[in-house]
Amino acid sequence: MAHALTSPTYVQSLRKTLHDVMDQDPAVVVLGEDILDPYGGAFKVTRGLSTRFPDRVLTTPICEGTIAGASVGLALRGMRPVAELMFGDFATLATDQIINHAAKFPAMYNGQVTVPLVIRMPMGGRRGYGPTHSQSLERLFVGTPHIKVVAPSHFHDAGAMLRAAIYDAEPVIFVENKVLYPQRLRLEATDTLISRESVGAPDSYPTVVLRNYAPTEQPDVTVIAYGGMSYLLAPLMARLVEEEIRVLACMPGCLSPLDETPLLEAARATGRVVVVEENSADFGWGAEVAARIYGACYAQLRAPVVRLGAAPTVIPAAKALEDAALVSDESLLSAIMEVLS
Amino acid sequence: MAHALTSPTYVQSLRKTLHDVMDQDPAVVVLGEDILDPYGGAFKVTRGLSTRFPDRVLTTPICEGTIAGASVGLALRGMRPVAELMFGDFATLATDQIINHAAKFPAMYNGQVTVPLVIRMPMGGRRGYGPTHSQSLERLFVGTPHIKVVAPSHFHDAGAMLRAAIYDAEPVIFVENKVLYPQRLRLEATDTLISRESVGAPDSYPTVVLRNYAPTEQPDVTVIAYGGMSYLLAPLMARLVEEEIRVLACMPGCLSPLDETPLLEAARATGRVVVVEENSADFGWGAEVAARIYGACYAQLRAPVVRLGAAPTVIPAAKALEDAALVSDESLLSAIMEVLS
Amino acid sequence: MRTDARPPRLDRTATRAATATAAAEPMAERDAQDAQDAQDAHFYSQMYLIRRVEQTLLDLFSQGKLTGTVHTALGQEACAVGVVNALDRERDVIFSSHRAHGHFLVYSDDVGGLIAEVMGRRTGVCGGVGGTQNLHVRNMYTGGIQGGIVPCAVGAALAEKLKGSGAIAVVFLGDGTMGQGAVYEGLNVASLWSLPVLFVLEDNQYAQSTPKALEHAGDIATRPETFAVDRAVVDVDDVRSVYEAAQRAVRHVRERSRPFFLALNTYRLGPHSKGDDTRSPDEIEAYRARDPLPRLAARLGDEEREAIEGRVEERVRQAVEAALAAGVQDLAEFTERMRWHTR
Amino acid sequence: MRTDARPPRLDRTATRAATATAAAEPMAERDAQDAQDAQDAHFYSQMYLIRRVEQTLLDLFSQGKLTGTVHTALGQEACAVGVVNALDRERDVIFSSHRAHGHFLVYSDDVGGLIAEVMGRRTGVCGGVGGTQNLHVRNMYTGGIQGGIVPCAVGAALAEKLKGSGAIAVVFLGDGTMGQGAVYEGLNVASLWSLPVLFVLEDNQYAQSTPKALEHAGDIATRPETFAVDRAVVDVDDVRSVYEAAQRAVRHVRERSRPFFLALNTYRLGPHSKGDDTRSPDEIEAYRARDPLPRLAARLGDEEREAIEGRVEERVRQAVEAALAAGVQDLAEFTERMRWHTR
Ligand SMILES: Cc1ncc(C[n+]2csc(CCOP(=O)(O)OP(=O)(O)O)c2C)c(N)n1
Ligand SMILES: Cc1ncc(C[n+]2csc(CCOP(=O)(O)OP(=O)(O)O)c2C)c(N)n1
Ligand SMILES: [Mg+2]
Ligand SMILES: [Mg+2]
Repeated sequence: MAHALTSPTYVQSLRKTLHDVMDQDPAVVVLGEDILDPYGGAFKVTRGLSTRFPDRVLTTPICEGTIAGASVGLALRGMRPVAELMFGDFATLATDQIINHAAKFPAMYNGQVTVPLVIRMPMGGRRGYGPTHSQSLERLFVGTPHIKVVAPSHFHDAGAMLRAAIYDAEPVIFVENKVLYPQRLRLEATDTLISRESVGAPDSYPTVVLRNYAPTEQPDVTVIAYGGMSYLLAPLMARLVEEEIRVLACMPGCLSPLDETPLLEAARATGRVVVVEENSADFGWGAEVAARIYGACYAQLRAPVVRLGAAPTVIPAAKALEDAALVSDESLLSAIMEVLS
Repeated sequence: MAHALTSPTYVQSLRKTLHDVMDQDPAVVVLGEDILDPYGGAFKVTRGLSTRFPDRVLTTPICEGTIAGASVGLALRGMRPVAELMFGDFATLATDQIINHAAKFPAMYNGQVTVPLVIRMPMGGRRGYGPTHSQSLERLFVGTPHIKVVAPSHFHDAGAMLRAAIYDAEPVIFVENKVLYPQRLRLEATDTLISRESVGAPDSYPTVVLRNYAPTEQPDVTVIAYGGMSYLLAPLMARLVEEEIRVLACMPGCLSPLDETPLLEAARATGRVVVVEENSADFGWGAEVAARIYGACYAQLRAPVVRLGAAPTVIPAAKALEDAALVSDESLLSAIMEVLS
Repeated sequence: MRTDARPPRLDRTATRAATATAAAEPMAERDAQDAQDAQDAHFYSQMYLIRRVEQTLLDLFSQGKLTGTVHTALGQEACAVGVVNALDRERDVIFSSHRAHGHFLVYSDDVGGLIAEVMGRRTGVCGGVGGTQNLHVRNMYTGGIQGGIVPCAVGAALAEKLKGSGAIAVVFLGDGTMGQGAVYEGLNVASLWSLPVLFVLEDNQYAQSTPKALEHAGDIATRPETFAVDRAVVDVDDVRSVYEAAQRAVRHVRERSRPFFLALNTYRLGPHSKGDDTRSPDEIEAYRARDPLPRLAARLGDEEREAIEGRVEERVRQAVEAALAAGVQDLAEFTERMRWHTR
Repeated sequence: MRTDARPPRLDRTATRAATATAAAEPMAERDAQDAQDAQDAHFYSQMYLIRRVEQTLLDLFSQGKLTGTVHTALGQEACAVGVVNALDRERDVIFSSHRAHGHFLVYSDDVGGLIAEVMGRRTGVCGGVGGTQNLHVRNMYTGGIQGGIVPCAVGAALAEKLKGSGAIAVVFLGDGTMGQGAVYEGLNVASLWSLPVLFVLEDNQYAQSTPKALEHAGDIATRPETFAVDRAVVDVDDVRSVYEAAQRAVRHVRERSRPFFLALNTYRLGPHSKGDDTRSPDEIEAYRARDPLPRLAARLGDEEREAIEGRVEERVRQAVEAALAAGVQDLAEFTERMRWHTR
């Protein structure tokens, strides 16, 4: 716990990676709206960069399509662009460049080029920003061949994942959840209440496995989640220690393409699975996860998979309405209880 | 069968609806690229309209974002716009207007407005048009609250569905599959080999159920599909009569929001389900369908659901490569065999 | 922004007294002066209302009584007042974006509905769902995606043209928003199809933290020309000049059924949203000296001005009180309301 | 399109003979004439190659030996030849879209790779995956989304500038594509950031079936000005004038590291793609009379011209033969190749 207090926050971790890679690698270019110092970006991830690397930090006009498209051109020509969309909601304006350009060039040119770009997208609600500044639109990109969609939770080494994304040969959509920015990363193997294990290459997009019980004990329920859901999951798991509900949580760092192995293992360990995401659940990421778990763990499941997400409507601006529309610790707890019953 | 020969083709059926509604309703406006006579649109769906209704048929500059956005404005102000994107692949340029405008206005204004627009999108491959003119991008929109995604097969009354879409209070993404345009609609209750049943309101987006066996017989396998998949499914089902493989096929007219009832019923009837879509299957429409079937028909399933889609890459231009990348009757047959084994 | 500060006018009571003694003054001139005075008073009440509502919103935000975000247009009130008063509010259609409280207030005068909306109350004009960036009342629509409302306005203008309503569509844009391609697609289509769209650029020289020089090459006010859209540029020192230019612009749009582009040079005296201001204090102070609100105030008599201000303060106070007392809508209530949209 | 047809030049052999006797003619002048003649011959061989390759592709399409689609630039060859020859092909970067065979051929001279690609063969430059609309070789990239390549070109120019390579990026656009907002975002950013981007507009007066008058308000060639991008307009009657204008444009871009917009007034003599032509035959015939290809041919001696044509015919014949003989790539082979992209 003492350790956790000295560990960097999510935003600090991301920022440090940007500083480090820009320092080490002249191919890295950072671009986006309002990213120059002293402002340093809407969520301050880019703070300090423009002062140190004025030539390679470009504040752009308001033109998300061109931010993405210029990144494609930079990447095609040997640079490693890291673009920021101020809000992930504006990904809709970059969809053509991402799907019809970044994801297409390498394959349609028969593997002769790479487009190693990163587009960072702050997603998620709980800040009262209303229907067009609170969405989790990663669903637009998951499943698109030849791009990766990556989303660190605050149990992930967010900065290390960003570095991996920057050095990925494929285009990477890098999903940051706004509520995580001020959170301290929790990378210790054990905390007072929760133990953490990282599965998969640490210099890539590992899956984080969390347990609120001793290694000798058997878990009761598996929760599969990603990104900002760690914000709800961690306190809930701590709280459930008292209730003696043993939760095995599994959070992949890479949403798509999805390495299902650790998820299936976690599902098999309990036979009771909740899949939760911030977005509304219909046709969401969790549909694929649920379908794969059902397909592979058919015999071992002891209850239907419970899928949880936001109410299928807009994310309202009013705080109480927003809270009611989004997944809460209460609705997550209910889902856990449902799958346990 | 004789009947089928006189029934209209898919494109004729759509075109007739446009003519009829424009004739009957001065609120209907048609807009899109290259839609004026004598050209009449890239796939000729709009042919004849501009001659009859010159004021309400607008050929647009090449600006898909504005085609969609102007439709939103038209719809907000009491018109019923029917927009055409020349290729559904260009939906990426209209994503912002669809997701952040059309789908948001009614709800974010607390239900005080409606945006009754239709955006028609010719999707699908098999024409050798290559990676950026052959996709099935409806995945971008399924699951988005407050819009409908609708896709007639050639066993649907395509024109009636278009009329329903035009008079829907919600924005409708209307997915047409290019290979279906020249196909004759097959709306008869029985054909030589296949019987057809329409489930749900006929003036809406019914689910079509096809059987290649007599009503007294029990089906062996359920195939769930939509839109252009009918192009493969129909001949395959006819062919399987000989093999005595009894296929119960279920094709919803509305992909999202999804009325699962008829799908679950069909799944329960056999316990063996193939879900097939033209797009690559990961995180596709079929993931949601599979997850729901697993969740609801858990006890009745006799084999894992088999999901089938395109190879997870671009759709190549070369015909043989394209054929290999897309679902074929052979791969569909293999999937059926797999679920039967 | 014009730098020529005209000599302050005499206070209105004094002027009145002076003209009252001038028996030779022709009737028409006196009527005109009266009308001008009445207009000043009316505009001042609107500008002061916007100013006080927005200051109050910022206060409420600091006090934690309002969450999320709020973008105010302190210093830009004359844009809203000058343009919206030039419209036919019975039929014209307005689109605006994140900084739209002023446009909303002049259009609807619904102080309570606005404050409650920004505070997330059920009594807000959108029941708290839309919030500050997503307002709707009658023919007015705002949305938080920069540039996204431009094609919507083009479509709305087409609808009005097809219906033969005689209405025009107005779309308010910021200088930063001129970075979006949608604006140019919209200018082209509006001009090509001869649609009655009035583009109003509120050029406050900044997009969030970014000065115009880092947003644009060339002069943004000239951009409409190449799309064959006529234009005018006005320095927003005096609401009167904005109003007069807007009247001419509206007439152009309505009578010719052609787009027009009205560029307003203005300045935002407050922060972009909630205190995130990186501009130089000197620069801000220099512009504060040219704030159109006190300039207009100086044309009113003290008594009249104080009466207006008192009424406005009271309206704002009551609106806040009512909003604080109002509840928040239930999610179930909201989703139930949305259900009729679905068949 | 310029209408002044200059008097046909004497055939080249005759000219040579005449000048050889003129002993007083200064050396430099004769050298210049020789260089000009050599250039004519070179350009003719390229233009004729494009023409014949594209006619052949249309033939193959009619014969069913080629499926999908194919967009030819019959009549527009001088644009490709004039512009691409003005580039530094070692380092400059080219983006183009659906009508790019000509740009590709002048850039790469890879007739076999192009024909095989359009025919979907494994020996195609993209192994048959990309096809006619999606070509790539060295520093050249084409894509079928109208307007989508503009921001890519802007980013590529930024990359070259940051690398200090001295390269420029060229992006070919059609008149119809000027409807896309991405073009204006790109003009703004390229100008704002002083990037070496040469925008080349091939204004053939139509977008698919739609005449320019239904695509655009105002004069599209003036649009760059408002983004502080310099420009030039050239009528494409003679490849020489295109080449010279392109040389000036390239120099401007490279030396100043500034964008430039070169508008080429041209005409497409063939269909948009596969025979879908709704333009008036009279109009087409009128433009056929001004086809730059025969105009250039007329400057060559018959013998030289025939020699060039013979060589081109032979190259095309061999390329088609090779493509017909080549197999189609396996999907497994392709997906295997893509695997290294994934870690
Ligand atoms: C598409 C999009 N991109 C970015 C933003 C974030 N954003 C909100 S306001 C703003 C600045 C807008 O500047 P301007 O158009 O000049 O209007 P002003 O704020 O000055 O009134 C930005 C970047 C947004 N809301 N939408
Ligand atoms: C985004 C997008 N919209 C529409 C199309 C379909 N399309 C292909 S070429 C073309 C016309 C392009 O016209 P222009 O830019 O003038 O080029 P030209 O064909 O005349 O060479 C259209 C509409 C496309 N490929 N991409
Ligand atoms: Mg501004
Ligand atoms: Mg053209």
